Amino acid sequence: MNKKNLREEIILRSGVNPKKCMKCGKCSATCPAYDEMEYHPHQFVNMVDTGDIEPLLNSDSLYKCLTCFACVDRCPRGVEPAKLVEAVRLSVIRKQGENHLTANDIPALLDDETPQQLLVSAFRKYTK
Amino acid sequence: MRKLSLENINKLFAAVAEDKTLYLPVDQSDGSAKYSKWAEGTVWSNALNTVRSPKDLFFPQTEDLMEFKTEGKNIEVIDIRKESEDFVIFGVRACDVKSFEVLDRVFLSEPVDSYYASRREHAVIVSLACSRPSETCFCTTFGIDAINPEGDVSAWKTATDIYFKANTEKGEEFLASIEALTEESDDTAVNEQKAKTADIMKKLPLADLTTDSFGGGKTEELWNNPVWDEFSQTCLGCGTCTFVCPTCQCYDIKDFDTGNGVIRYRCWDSCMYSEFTRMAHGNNRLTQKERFRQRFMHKLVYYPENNGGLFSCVGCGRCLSKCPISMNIAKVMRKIGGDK
Amino acid sequence: MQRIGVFVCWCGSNIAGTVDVKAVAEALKAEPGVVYSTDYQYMCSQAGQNLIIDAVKEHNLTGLVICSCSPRMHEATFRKTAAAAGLNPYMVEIANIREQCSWVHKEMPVGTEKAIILGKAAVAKVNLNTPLTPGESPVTKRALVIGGGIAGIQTALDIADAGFPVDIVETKPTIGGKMAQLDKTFPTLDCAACILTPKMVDVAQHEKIRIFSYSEVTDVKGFVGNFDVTIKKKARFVDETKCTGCGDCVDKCPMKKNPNEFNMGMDNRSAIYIPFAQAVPKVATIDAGACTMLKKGKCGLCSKVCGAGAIDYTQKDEFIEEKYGAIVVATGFNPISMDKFDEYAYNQSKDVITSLEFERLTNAAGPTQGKLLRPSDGKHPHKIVFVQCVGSRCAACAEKGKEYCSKICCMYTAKHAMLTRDKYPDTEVYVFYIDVRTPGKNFDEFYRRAVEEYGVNYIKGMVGKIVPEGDVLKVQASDLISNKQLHIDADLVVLAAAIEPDKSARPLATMLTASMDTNDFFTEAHPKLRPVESPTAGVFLSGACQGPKDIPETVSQAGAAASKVIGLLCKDKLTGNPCIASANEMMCNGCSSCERVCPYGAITYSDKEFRMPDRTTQIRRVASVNPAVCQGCGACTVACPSGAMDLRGFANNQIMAEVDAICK
Amino acid sequence: MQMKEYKPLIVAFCCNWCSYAGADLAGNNRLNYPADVKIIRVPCSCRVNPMFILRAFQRGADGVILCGCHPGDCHYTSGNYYTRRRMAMLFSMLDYLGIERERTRVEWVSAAEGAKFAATMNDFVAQVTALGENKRLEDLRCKR
Amino acid sequence: MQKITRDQLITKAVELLSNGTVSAVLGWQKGEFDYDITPAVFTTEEEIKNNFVYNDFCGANFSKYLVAKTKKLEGKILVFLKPCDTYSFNQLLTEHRFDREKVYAVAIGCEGMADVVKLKNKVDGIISIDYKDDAMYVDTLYDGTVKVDYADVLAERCINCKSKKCVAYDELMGEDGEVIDSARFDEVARLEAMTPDERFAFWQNELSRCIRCNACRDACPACTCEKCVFDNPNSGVENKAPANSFEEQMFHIIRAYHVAGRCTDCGECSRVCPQNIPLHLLNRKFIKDINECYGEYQAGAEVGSRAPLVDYTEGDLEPGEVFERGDNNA
Repeated sequence: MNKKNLREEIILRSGVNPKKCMKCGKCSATCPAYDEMEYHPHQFVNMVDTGDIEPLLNSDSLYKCLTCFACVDRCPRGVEPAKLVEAVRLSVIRKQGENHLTANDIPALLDDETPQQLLVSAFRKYTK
Repeated sequence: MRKLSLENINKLFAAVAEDKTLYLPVDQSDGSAKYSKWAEGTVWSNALNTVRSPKDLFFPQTEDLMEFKTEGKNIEVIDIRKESEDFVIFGVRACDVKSFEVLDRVFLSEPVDSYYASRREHAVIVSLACSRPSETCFCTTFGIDAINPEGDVSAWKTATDIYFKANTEKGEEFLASIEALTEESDDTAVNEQKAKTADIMKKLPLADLTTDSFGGGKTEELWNNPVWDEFSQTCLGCGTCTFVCPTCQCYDIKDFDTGNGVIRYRCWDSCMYSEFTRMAHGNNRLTQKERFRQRFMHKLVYYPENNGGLFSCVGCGRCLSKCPISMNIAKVMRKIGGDK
Repeated sequence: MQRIGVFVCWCGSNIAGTVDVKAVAEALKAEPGVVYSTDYQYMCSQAGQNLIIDAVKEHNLTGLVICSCSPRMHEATFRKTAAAAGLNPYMVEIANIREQCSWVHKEMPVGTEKAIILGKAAVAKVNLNTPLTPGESPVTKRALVIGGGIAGIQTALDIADAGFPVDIVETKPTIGGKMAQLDKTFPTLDCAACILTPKMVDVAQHEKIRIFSYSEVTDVKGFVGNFDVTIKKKARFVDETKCTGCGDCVDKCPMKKNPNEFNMGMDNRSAIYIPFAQAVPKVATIDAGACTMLKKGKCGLCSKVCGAGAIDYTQKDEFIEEKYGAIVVATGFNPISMDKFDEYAYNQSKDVITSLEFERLTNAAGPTQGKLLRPSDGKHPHKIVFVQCVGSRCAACAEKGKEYCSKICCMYTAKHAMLTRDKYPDTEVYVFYIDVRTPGKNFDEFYRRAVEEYGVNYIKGMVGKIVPEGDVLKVQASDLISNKQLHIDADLVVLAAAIEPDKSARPLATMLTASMDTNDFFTEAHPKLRPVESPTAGVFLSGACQGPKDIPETVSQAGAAASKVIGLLCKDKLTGNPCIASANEMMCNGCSSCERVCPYGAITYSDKEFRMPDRTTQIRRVASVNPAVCQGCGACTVACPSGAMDLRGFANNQIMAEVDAICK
Repeated sequence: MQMKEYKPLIVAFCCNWCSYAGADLAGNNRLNYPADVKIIRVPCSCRVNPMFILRAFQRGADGVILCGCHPGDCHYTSGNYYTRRRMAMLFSMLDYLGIERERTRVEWVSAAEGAKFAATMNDFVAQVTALGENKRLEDLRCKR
Repeated sequence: MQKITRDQLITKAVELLSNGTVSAVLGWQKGEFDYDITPAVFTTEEEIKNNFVYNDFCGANFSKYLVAKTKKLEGKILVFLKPCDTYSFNQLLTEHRFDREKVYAVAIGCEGMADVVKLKNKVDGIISIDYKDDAMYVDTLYDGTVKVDYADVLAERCINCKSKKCVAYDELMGEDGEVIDSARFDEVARLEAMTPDERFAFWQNELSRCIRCNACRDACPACTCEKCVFDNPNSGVENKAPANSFEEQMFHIIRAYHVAGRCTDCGECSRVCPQNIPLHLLNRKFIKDINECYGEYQAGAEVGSRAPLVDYTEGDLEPGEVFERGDNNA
């Protein structure tokens, strides 16, 4: 997938318009995982916007985002960086196509003690 | 006299409709009858008569006369008349048949109204004798014989059959065209029914109404009759009586700008309306009393004066049943003529 | 039959770029009544207007159709042109082939076709136009200024100086407004009070100015030149004519624990109070909600100590009705509420304050006598964080903030930071900003001084959250330049809250029938060319009620509004809009439907004798329209079933002709 | 027969103070909307007589839209409140007679809402285009 | 409730005429067939005694006549008003259409009037009618004497009578009734529940019968314009005949719209229509919409009330929301 298509796909998938960003940095200011991240929320937005997505795909930052949505909540322009991070994350997951865990495997793992939510997020995070 | 079983009446209609448009009274959703085009499945109404008279078929309520088109600043006049198609109008009562004569004298005298004339030429009128007249009927007052209606063909309907007799060449042709469906018959059954109906006619509440006080030359005598004042007081000035009347023939010519040209059309007008015959100086008749008087004087005095004594009322009774306030020509005649 | 001339304007390439103007002129030649048709590059230019005037004379034209820009732009221009050519100005119709044609359609055939249709509609209308003559109405030579802040004060002074009486209506007990609460003013650092209070005194002493303080406008009727306004003087329980403002009552009042609005609630005032020392009028006011005498009928101390005998517990709200020729709205602004900005902990810590509160904290007349002390513990703050754009430029949070830039925050924050560093050099000052906007005379220089000379730390980035912890405020923020997340333990945080129009503006706008934008700022008649007038004739705008403004801008707009008012009040008579309703008495049946929908009360009924068609005379009740009062909305024309009521200039047959032409 | 792309004819009545100005603003901002929309300027939306609307349909309009100031913002205080009632009743009646309700609309567009004006017109034109020609309230005499 | 009789009314009319209270009486004059009763102005005792009638066919609403009659008359005119007529009477007063001082109004209780069309659909050749307590006995040309229950020929407007309460009078004869919670909107609701195609077909069928005789307008007590737009050549909508289906619709939409909020639902329009078009269903649609959108409103219930279409509230429904409301009902 070329650079431009990836950008479009991420924008489409996330429903986020990075052009709305006015570069105030409030997302990064509010981010609890800031220090863990190589690329910070505002950079995500900027890098997606400029199509500089390759570094993001290869960065740990994708999995450091807690999806706590603080950035979404605080952003004064309604940019919703967390959704963008999620969309980039999905690009990685879908690209690899060699998931350790497939959706079909999940039912077998279900037991009454484990909340289903946990499995789903685990499925998301650890199929890398 | 030709006879047809009523069971086969639709076969007759189908045969007629094959080469001519056939109009006959058909019941509408509100229960009243209207002259409508026959098509497969259409049922002939049993009603005594239609609300709108058959004059619609010769002199429709609105009729486009011609069209003007403008191109830049040039005007082109387009004759949009179409030659009328042949048609048959079936089941016309004696009163309504008579109304055609009233209309003819207006429209067919010089200058001939070619729109009307064309339709008259192309029509075959099949009349139908009455057997159950209504209390509002008073055709006899005007010398009309409901039992022996005129028309190109006269018809009588009994409980089981319908009988036809041609009165004109057109009528002969018509009967010839349906010869295969009908059989020759004597007039016994018809005469029997005629006698019965004649008895009923005598009992009608308006049977005693006469035209003695009316006719040409009565203008001055009747002009200041108090009835006009009295009866016009509550007249609403609507046009119901004139629009259901089979003989009212007044119309207005108007232009309609369609945006792409102008259509000149005519539409019925009513002497009951305040705008009727309005001219540059204003209206001729300024009050409802004058308009009210005009309508009845026209029917009963002016028209006979100009048309050899022919009254332009045929006693069909439509205005009697349709006037919103039940004011009508019978009441006027009664009041002026006094009870016999 | 009219002799109509059609004039198609190119508007340079604005119209001619998308509309084949020659084709339009040619097509319209064939329309009924059109005897002349032409095109020209700029119809509104002098040359264009001369072309029209010459054509009128040469071709004996009786009506004009100008195919050009919006009638809202140049209708008046071309009406004047028509008048100059000897035509009645109302024999002109404009076909809007720019804003509503060439500018919104891209393809030449499409634009041309539509332009022709719009032209035809205009021709169809002009064919039915009749010459109209405006009526005249007198002008009440008195102005009303609503709002007594610096905008209202300046406007009132300027109008009064021109010799016209002015009334100021102010909801607060004193005039002065927000400026009175400020400490210093940027970029010159003048003391606000030093420059404002003399003006307040001028107002108080001006023989042409009356101040209705502690009052509000409750009803406005009438129209330009002739407004009837009802002013409610709220009961202040003190006779203004007797009170000397000595303050004895204030000292003696036992109910001292009421939040002091003037100091943003950071200290207390008594139930009877004078907002501040230089208040105008310097008259005490009793806070009815706080006074035990008024609430329970016990106390009465103030009455006892008042040497002037000014206290009157029985005072009632008083309604004053007055006529005005012009009304100036100067209702000003307020900082928005910080309640919804949880991330900044405004409601959790006393040490998170707004900039206006900071003004009071640094003002010598403020709660701390000008010493910068933390509201929580009264200690000197040593680390202060200023956060800009709190609630401004906030597109995603309509319920919290405002989409627009509040305009003044960058400068006052720079001022605060600079003054803090100046007075307390041991204090670290951080300013978090998105952009620093300093377009103004000496503004950027001022901001740069704050950075370069005073060492204010300007950090590009926003504060994400503030958490009070112990006696510090944990500030977490971005530094976008160094790509770091900062954690600062601040002693004091100052939020530059967005500003919004005063809440009283919306109901006032309804009373005045003046329009507002979605943010409740008053709309100007034209954003560039008529910025101080409301679209409603006779209503003018002054100050921040029209949009965020700093003091110099406010004062200049106030002066501009005043000059517009003076221009109006100078006239003895106003010529009205001739496009008004009129009743055809022959058709009117007197049913009163029109009277019921008329918002101006312009329709009255009278019994008149008529000669009827039957040559009798009859007395009939018929409607008539007061041409000075009617504004020409047309509500009555639709309420009238017979069409007896019609609107000149927008008559039934004219509009139907337009419909016909468009639908052809 | 050559199929011509169906273009509806839309008559838009716009009040002088808000919606007409809103349309001007749409123009100022070069916001496109179909040329099918033809604007008639009226002083206030309350000037629009139901007869004008029927007239437009008679003469070949496929849709009629009325634009006025937002309720509460009427230049004449209350004009659009009357419009609102009148049109609510009229449109309901048209609907009752079986005439497509999508052919009529009232929209409040302020002088500041150029974008809304353009969007509204785009939407309304699309809506009427989907309906096709006005057949139920047409006057055949006026068809070309 | 005892029915008001002809004799009672004659006594009242003669009394008021002879004692000088009134100088004319607006009443019902007998016709040719017992059912074709004409409204008439009586000025002498003799006329009244000879020609005044009152029976089940006295349906005409007299209130509109007052507009013209009060203008011409010296002194007062006596008018007999049925409950539904009293509403029209008030509505005309609200619109200042006549001088109240010139009218002496006697309200008369009403048990509903008969519909002559219904009767004629049942019975052919009516010669005379005898009004007995249990039913009317119709002497006919063909079927001898036919007994017809009053209920079977009760006019539609009376079946769905909205009120038997007399809301305006100088004098009341008989007992006053109550406002009735009638089912008069059921038929409107039935139409509303149809698909647009069905509704269109329904109204096309009905309106296609219109002959533009203007009876509906001329009988309507709310239509009191000096000059109707449909008669005014300058109005742009004038025509003397419905040229096509558009003009049929146009006329009836505008006719109903012009009386919307002012129509008292007296039903005269449908009664007088020679083509039996249910015109009241147009008026009732407006009344139903008004009631549902702007609160219950009965035109003519009180003098001086503000008609809904010359009124508003800031929170009124948007035109689009009116449809949504309809969808919920459907």
